[in-house]
Amino acid sequence: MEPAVLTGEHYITGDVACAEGALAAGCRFFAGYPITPATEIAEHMSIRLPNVDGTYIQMEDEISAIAAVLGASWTGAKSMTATSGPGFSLMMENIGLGICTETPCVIANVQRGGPSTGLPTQGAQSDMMQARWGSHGDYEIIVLAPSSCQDTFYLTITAFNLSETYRVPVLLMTDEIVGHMSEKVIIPKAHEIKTVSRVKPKGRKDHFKLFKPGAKGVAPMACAGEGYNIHVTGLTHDEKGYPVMSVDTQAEMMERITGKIRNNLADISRTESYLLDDAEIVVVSYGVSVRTSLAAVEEARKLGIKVGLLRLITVWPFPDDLIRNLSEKVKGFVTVEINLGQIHREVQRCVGWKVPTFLAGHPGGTIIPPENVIEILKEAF
Amino acid sequence: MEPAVLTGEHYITGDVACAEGALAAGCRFFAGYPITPATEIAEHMSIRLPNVDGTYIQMEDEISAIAAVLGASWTGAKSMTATSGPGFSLMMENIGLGICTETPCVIANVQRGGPSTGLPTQGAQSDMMQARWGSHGDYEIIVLAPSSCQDTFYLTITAFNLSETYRVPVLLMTDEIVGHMSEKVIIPKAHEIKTVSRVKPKGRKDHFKLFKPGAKGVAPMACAGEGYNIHVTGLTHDEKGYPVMSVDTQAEMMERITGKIRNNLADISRTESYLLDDAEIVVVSYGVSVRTSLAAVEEARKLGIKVGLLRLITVWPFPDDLIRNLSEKVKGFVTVEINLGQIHREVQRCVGWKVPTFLAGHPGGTIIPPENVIEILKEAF
Amino acid sequence: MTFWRVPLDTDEIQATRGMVYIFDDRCKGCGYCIEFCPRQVLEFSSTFNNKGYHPPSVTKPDDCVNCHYCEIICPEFAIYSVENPMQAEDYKGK
Amino acid sequence: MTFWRVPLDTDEIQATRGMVYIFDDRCKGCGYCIEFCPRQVLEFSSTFNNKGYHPPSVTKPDDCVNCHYCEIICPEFAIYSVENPMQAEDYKGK
Amino acid sequence: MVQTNSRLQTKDPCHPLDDLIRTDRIPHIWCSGCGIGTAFSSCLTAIKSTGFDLKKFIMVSGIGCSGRAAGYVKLDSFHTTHGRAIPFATGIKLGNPELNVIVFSGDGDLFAIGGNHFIHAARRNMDITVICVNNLNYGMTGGQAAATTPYKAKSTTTTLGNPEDPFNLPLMAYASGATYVARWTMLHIRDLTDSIEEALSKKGFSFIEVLTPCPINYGRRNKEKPLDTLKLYQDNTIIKNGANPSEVDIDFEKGVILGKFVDEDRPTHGEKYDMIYRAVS
Amino acid sequence: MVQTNSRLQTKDPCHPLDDLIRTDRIPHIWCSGCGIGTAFSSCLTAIKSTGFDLKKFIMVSGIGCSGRAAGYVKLDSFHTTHGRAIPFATGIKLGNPELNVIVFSGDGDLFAIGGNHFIHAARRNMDITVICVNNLNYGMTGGQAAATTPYKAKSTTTTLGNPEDPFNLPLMAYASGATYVARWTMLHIRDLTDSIEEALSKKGFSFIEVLTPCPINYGRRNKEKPLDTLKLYQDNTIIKNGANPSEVDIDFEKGVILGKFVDEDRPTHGEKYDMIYRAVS
Amino acid sequence: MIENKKNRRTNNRVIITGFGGQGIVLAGRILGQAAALGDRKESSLVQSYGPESRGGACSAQVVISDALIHYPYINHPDILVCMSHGGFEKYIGQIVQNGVLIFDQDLVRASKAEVSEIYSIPATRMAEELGRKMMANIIMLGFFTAVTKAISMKAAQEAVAVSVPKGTEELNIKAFNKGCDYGLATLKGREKKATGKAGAIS
Amino acid sequence: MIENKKNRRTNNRVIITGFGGQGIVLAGRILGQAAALGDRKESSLVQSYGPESRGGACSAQVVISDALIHYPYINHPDILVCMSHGGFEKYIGQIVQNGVLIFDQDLVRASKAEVSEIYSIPATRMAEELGRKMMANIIMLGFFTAVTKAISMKAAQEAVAVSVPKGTEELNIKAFNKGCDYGLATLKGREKKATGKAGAIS
Ligand SMILES: Cc1ncc(C[n+]2csc(CCOP(=O)(O)OP(=O)(O)O)c2C)c(N)n1
Ligand SMILES: Cc1ncc(C[n+]2csc(CCOP(=O)(O)OP(=O)(O)O)c2C)c(N)n1
Ligand code: SF4
Ligand code: SF4
Ligand code: SF4
Ligand code: SF4
Ligand code: SF4
Ligand code: SF4
Ligand SMILES: [Mg+2]
Ligand SMILES: [Mg+2]
Repeated sequence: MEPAVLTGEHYITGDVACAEGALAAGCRFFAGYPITPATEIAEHMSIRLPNVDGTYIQMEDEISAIAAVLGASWTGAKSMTATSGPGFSLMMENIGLGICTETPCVIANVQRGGPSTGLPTQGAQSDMMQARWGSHGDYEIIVLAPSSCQDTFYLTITAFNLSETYRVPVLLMTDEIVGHMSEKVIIPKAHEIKTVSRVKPKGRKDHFKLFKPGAKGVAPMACAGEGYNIHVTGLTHDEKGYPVMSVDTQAEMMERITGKIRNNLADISRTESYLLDDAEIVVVSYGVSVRTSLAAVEEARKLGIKVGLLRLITVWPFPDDLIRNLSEKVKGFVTVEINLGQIHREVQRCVGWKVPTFLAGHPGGTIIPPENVIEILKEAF
Repeated sequence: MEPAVLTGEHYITGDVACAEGALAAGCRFFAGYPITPATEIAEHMSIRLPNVDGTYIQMEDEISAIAAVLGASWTGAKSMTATSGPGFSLMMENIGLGICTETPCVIANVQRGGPSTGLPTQGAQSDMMQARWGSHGDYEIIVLAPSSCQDTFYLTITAFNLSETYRVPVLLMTDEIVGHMSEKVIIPKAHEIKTVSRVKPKGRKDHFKLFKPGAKGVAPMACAGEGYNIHVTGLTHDEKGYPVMSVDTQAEMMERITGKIRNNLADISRTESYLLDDAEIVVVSYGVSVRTSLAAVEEARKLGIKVGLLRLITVWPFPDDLIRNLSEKVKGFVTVEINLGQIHREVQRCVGWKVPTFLAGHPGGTIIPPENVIEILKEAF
Repeated sequence: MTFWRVPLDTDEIQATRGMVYIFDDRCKGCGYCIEFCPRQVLEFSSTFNNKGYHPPSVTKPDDCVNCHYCEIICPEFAIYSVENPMQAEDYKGK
Repeated sequence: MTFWRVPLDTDEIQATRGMVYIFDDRCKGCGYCIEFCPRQVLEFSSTFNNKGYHPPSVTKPDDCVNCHYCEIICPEFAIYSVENPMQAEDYKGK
Repeated sequence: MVQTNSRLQTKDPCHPLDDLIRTDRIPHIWCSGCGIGTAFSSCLTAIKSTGFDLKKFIMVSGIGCSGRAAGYVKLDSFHTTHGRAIPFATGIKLGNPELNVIVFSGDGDLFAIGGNHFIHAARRNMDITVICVNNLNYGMTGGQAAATTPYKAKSTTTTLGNPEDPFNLPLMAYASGATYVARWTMLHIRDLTDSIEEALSKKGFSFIEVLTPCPINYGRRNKEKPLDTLKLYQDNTIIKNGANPSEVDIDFEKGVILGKFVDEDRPTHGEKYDMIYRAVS
Repeated sequence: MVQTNSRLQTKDPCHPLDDLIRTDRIPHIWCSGCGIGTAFSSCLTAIKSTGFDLKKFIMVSGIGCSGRAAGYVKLDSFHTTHGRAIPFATGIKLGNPELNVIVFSGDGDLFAIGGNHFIHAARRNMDITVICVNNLNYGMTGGQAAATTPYKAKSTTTTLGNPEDPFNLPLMAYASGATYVARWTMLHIRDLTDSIEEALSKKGFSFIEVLTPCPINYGRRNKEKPLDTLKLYQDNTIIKNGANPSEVDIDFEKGVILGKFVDEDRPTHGEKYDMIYRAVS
Repeated sequence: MIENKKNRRTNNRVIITGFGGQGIVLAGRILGQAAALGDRKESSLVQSYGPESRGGACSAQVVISDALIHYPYINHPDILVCMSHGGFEKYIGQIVQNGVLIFDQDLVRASKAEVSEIYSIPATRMAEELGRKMMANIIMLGFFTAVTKAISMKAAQEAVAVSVPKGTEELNIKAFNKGCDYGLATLKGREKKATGKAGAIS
Repeated sequence: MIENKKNRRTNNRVIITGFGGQGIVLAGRILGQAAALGDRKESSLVQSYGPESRGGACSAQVVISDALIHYPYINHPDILVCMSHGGFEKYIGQIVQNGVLIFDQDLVRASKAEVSEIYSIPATRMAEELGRKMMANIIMLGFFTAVTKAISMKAAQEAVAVSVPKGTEELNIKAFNKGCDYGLATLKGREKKATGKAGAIS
């Protein structure tokens, strides 16, 4: 057995940092299917997992990968998969199953240029709306976006923790740039890493209800083989887990699976701000584009522009109120993201038409140059 | 050979009306996979298509169904598939291929309660955001929503026409209620039905560029077997169709595939209004919820409430300006839809915080009762 | 067609006396137990159950050999047999 | 290992005289043509092509029997042979 | 109401499998005359007969009438998405190798949309038991042709007859690497039960095809009443253990071959993984 | 620069296949020593040899190194999504039955993610020709294990050896219903070309497996230089036409069996559909 | 009550309910089609059913109207047709004040129903007698047509003829007429009774 | 120019470019790692490559800095290392005013380059001589380290040792040292020349 937490300093890619973060979070099962630029996560897991008593399997496609992840999660194993756009699209149906059955797991999407096969070796952030809306039906989901290798390490841990806390698949939306870039990553001592595991049921096994909300609106989770005779279905089901084809049961179930996210926004939503106190203009960004934004904000400050950065660490659920409140105080917003304005729409929605909102974006292939942001800052304000 | 256009009066379900609309529009290829509540479209097509010299095939799953539809479209055949939520999720990757390769085709999603297997025999409208954002990468797409059986017949024709005009997959977002309900459908004479077919290239075959925009920004389309030696790929490609892995080519391609939709909004966007002229409150709705809305508006008018209806026939691209302009004149909006507020978000985005916006929605299983709308109208305004 | 009446594994089953239990409201009246009982112990009843089906009734109680075939062929968990501890004689005169 | 030098279908091929053409800049220097030419007509050249590979060069021009094996094994469409209309004599003295 | 032929009626009559079914969900959704219930019941009997710890049995189903089985078994049970029972089961088995994982699902689920997962799990010799209820069509969605529907048979999507040939499922299983392959009908209940028990007790990927009637959707369109189908099962079948899988395609005119066709021992996925990856400490 | 051994150099030397390749895209992306180019070239020669109208040939590929073929052939050609070449091709064939549809793709594309489409198209006897370049791994993504990777072979995801057994592709094709099944290596070029030509000229679902080296990803990790692999192809193969598909699993130690294994005539999907559905006017 | 009969309303909201497999939706469709195509009114049919192919609760809601129908669901049926006791129990409370209840007398125990106008017929038994249990719905439809006059007899018969499987038209029309006759006889009986009663009172 | 050498800047933006298969990204990673872990600076490496596994254009961009690195891409490299002519042509125009150009003299025809400081080495040829053509990148790295001093020798050697495949450490260090020696010799030669020249001028 190797240590699961490789305490020390490493010079590794974002993909490897993701894998190490997962291991440090307690992940012991990975099912995947190779795809650029996420393959390195799988490759690293294939080497590391058996050495920490975990299991790696390469499945026949992404659909089976996510299905296996859900299955493994129900045995109590913290489980994950990693993919990129085309594979992410294929996973959508079973991500829905994970949501509906309240199955904790982590899915990393190392975004590349799309649509379709697109630009396999070049970065983008254009699956952000898909992350929120890609599966059929209504739901809420948790989406995190790392902007550096170190960040990827920590956010992968956070992803597992949130996933276990809320019994929900958590999406780690990274991208080719962070995934393939190398940086110093400091891995702390194992005991310094806070990990969370799902709440287990107490009390009589025969009276147990697998979907009866407990603390925070989340139901304690019994697993396969523990003697609870659980039943798990993707059909609309009651608290016992039994299918009930009724409008009322649907409403109750939906309240459970969306409420536990919506009602815990303060715990789930993570943002970071930089020079925001006196800012007249807010740059909103997430993931690798935060790096552009930081560079641009620093440069713009030198030019005397009062701009600050709001970094969304949790992109979904979206921090509606935060942005709406900010919009009362500032002159405008610039969203920086590598797409045609996906999160920008959300910023617009929250800002209303109160102050102008701009997008520094392009449809993918590389990072947004800080100059693009500065240009907008100079011209628009 | 039977007639493709069954001129006359029929008492049929929305699903059958969809199939007949497709045949009347010139659809000659259907590949599908059974799923409640869309199966009847396939079943009807399986009987009718061979009799009008078309071809029906039941594939092994929804992924192969959409792939076959794309393939058939490239032979010049107007092609379609039909599915519901779980199958729609599975189709997402190849819908992206259709978008990226600018392949005309129609995909009907007869929506049922989600997420996951959900409520297979009960209606919902909760795949509306998925219709817009369900595949990875940026794109634009055309989405229509019928609210009656007659409407389904006509909108299926419109779907084919828009698809052929803009070389884009068009989504017909119907639902279990309309799909399974029966009503009188009047099918006009064949010559009274306006059908559009893709523009074919002219000029030298060896100089032909498969993706070079022509009128309306849409490239004429050569098909397989016509001697153009076309190459079609889901990779980022230039006007010739050759893969080029560059940020510039990506930008150009994205401009082509999104521009042709964005720049033809007036042609693509279809809405209907009812009692809107003097309305102080606007009910926004689409699909089967329009029926609720009409009933509610009529009832509310009787109560003296000045309310009108804006029906979105084309839901995507969203009529941003229309709603924004309306918001200058009215006191508020109520969106009626069978979901937790998907299109409601878009209304909010366009309205800003100028006037209040409300949702009459629920997470699926049945239609929204008109009383729910009236209650909002009474209480909020 | 007497062949019909011989279940596929009659030979293997040791003949004893059986008691048959029938849960009327689980039954969907498929008739498989009736058709395949090797001793023609069962027949359709004339009464309707909750779902409108006619469950079987035991018409030749003494003939049941507790072969369990009705039990294992029933798709509804609606019928089963157990060994009858009573002597055949006990039935006489009923 | 002379076995190596016999292509799998030497027998079937009628021996004539061949002219070999090599597109240097298509070649990726895999050496398959060199290795499998039954007459050892080819060798690696010392020059680099555009992509930094050493394409083959014809070192025994007279020995080519126009068997096309180099042509069909080349993964790069970089070499082919045609029948040589000239007499063998023409090469002499070159 | 419970009837019996005995005066000695036990106070609380209780079906011998009641401890393994969720009685609060009975009657199940299966139609009158549907054979799924019999196949399901046989499977439960087999589970019991193994004598293994019931807590460690897991049933996984996909979507379909057959797929509803998971909702009726009183074991840990999973009703997943259409076609994905096997990869879900794979995750369970890998997540906790102590568990005995049974996939119980329909022909459409396992071989139409789910065909790829089947062949890959067989190739890996994943240690699970797959029971395929083959009713020759998609029952749940109303009787469309499946990958098992006989050539020229009628269905809602092949109203004039199926233009496609069906798979030979045991051959597919064998070709993919399954180490236990058998076929029975729901009428051959004791053979079926024994076979399932054998499969459950055996390591590696086991596959059992069970022919069952779908009187409502397949039978009705192909002029077979439930008892007609059972009669076919009785009269037109031949038990031939060890038959060559390539010779067992389903043709009721020739006679359908039943039996155990493959019973091999090869290391399972888990054994190979452990050997290669966990040997070194 | 073009070299030649002749004084009689033609003015514009032109490779005999230049009319069938998109020369503006050459050199292709395949690595030095990669066998895909040879298999591809063989396929083009076969296409020419049929003498059929070139306008009516369509090549469809999935995603992978092999899948890039569609981008180099100067025919109507489609580079689709990973695993979906066969259903896309099915749509083309059904949309216009006059076309000759060739699927040229990799083992991962056709048998990992795409395995289900393969078996179903074979079952239907869809009239297409499928050429699978089997390089025993996923080349394009950097050399992960595939469903064809030999047991214990090394890859980036099986660094200590593959714990899974590979498919026997000809057996899978046969079991699914393919009417023409053959296997060659890229070294057996003339056999391969003849075989492809035969397959193209034949109705129904034809499958040809071509073993090719992937020196960069498979070879490097398994200590095979390109010429080593070709030597294996030469020394450790046995041509045995008509061999039983169940006996042709790939084991270079025993010797790999090449040849044409299946050549049957069964009505194609199109023929059956037309017969049943279009007979009545 | 009975006076109403001659002056039957032309806008009707009808719920037909029963088990899956009884042909409830088909009955609804024939009814809707007769109204829409035969009687040239507006009509809509929505159905509700569960996952079961057979035996599950199932209902058809048919709105018949002179005006365009926006909302096709029925909160309060004018006419409730019950072919299962479960359906009866579910919907009986929703029927309008002066609504009509029609049921299969062997399948529904409608004793406690507080509805002004009630008709029953042993449709299933009659169908069994015809040797076609699955024609109970058509018998019921004939009965419905006779007693409610919600659709015209001609429209109903035409709709039956085109809606049933080819080859079974005649048998179905026969079944329809059986139900119809039973309905007319029922009406006659009541009229007599009413007249008798009226006579008795006056 | 030469004066700079002793006072080499500690913040460096380095682009290494060549073909896929030459180990460009590995060279970049070793460089970045040496800076980050050995020299305890900040460093980031981003890579760019195409669909080809071999032979395609490929580059590694390494930023070495004392401060946290926000933007990891390089518009204007301080140091450009070229192992292919294509890479040279693509990036040479972007190099900073007083930048450093380093290239493989057999693979790049750098005649026209207008860069103040230029070094070349026949790294590939030297690697071929070592019998390990794929160690050209390590030789280049040794040379780079010697002539630029962008990273410390010790950090570089340590990074090489942990980054190369197990069992090849020694050979790689040898290759590194070869490149290094070549670099030191080059510097010495230039110093001499410069001194000579200076002497000549002064
Ligand atoms: C992705 C997806 N596609 C289609 C369906 C619809 N569907 C549900 S069950 C089923 C077929 C079931 O057939 P089979 O597995 O043979 O089970 P049976 O009902 O015959 O027992 C289908 C197509 C679905 N639920 N999900
Ligand atoms: C849905 C999806 N999953 C994964 C990938 C990544 N991918 C591209 S090619 C490939 C494997 C190709 O292997 P093979 O078909 O054997 O082709 P080869 O490169 O070996 O010729 C993979 C996994 C993808 N493009 N799309
Ligand atoms: S146990 Fe059942 S099948 Fe056997 S004899 Fe008794 S009643 Fe008949
Ligand atoms: S087998 Fe079961 S369901 Fe069928 S009739 Fe007998 S008891 Fe009833
Ligand atoms: S044609 Fe090519 S392989 Fe054949 S002899 Fe000439 S050079 Fe050698
Ligand atoms: S076979 Fe082709 S690529 Fe290989 S060395 Fe010969 S000419 Fe060059
Ligand atoms: S539809 Fe067929 S398979 Fe489904 S429950 Fe009914 S009889 Fe059984
Ligand atoms: S990676 Fe392998 S398969 Fe791909 S081109 Fe290179 S050698 Fe060929
Ligand atoms: Mg089935
Ligand atoms: Mg491969």
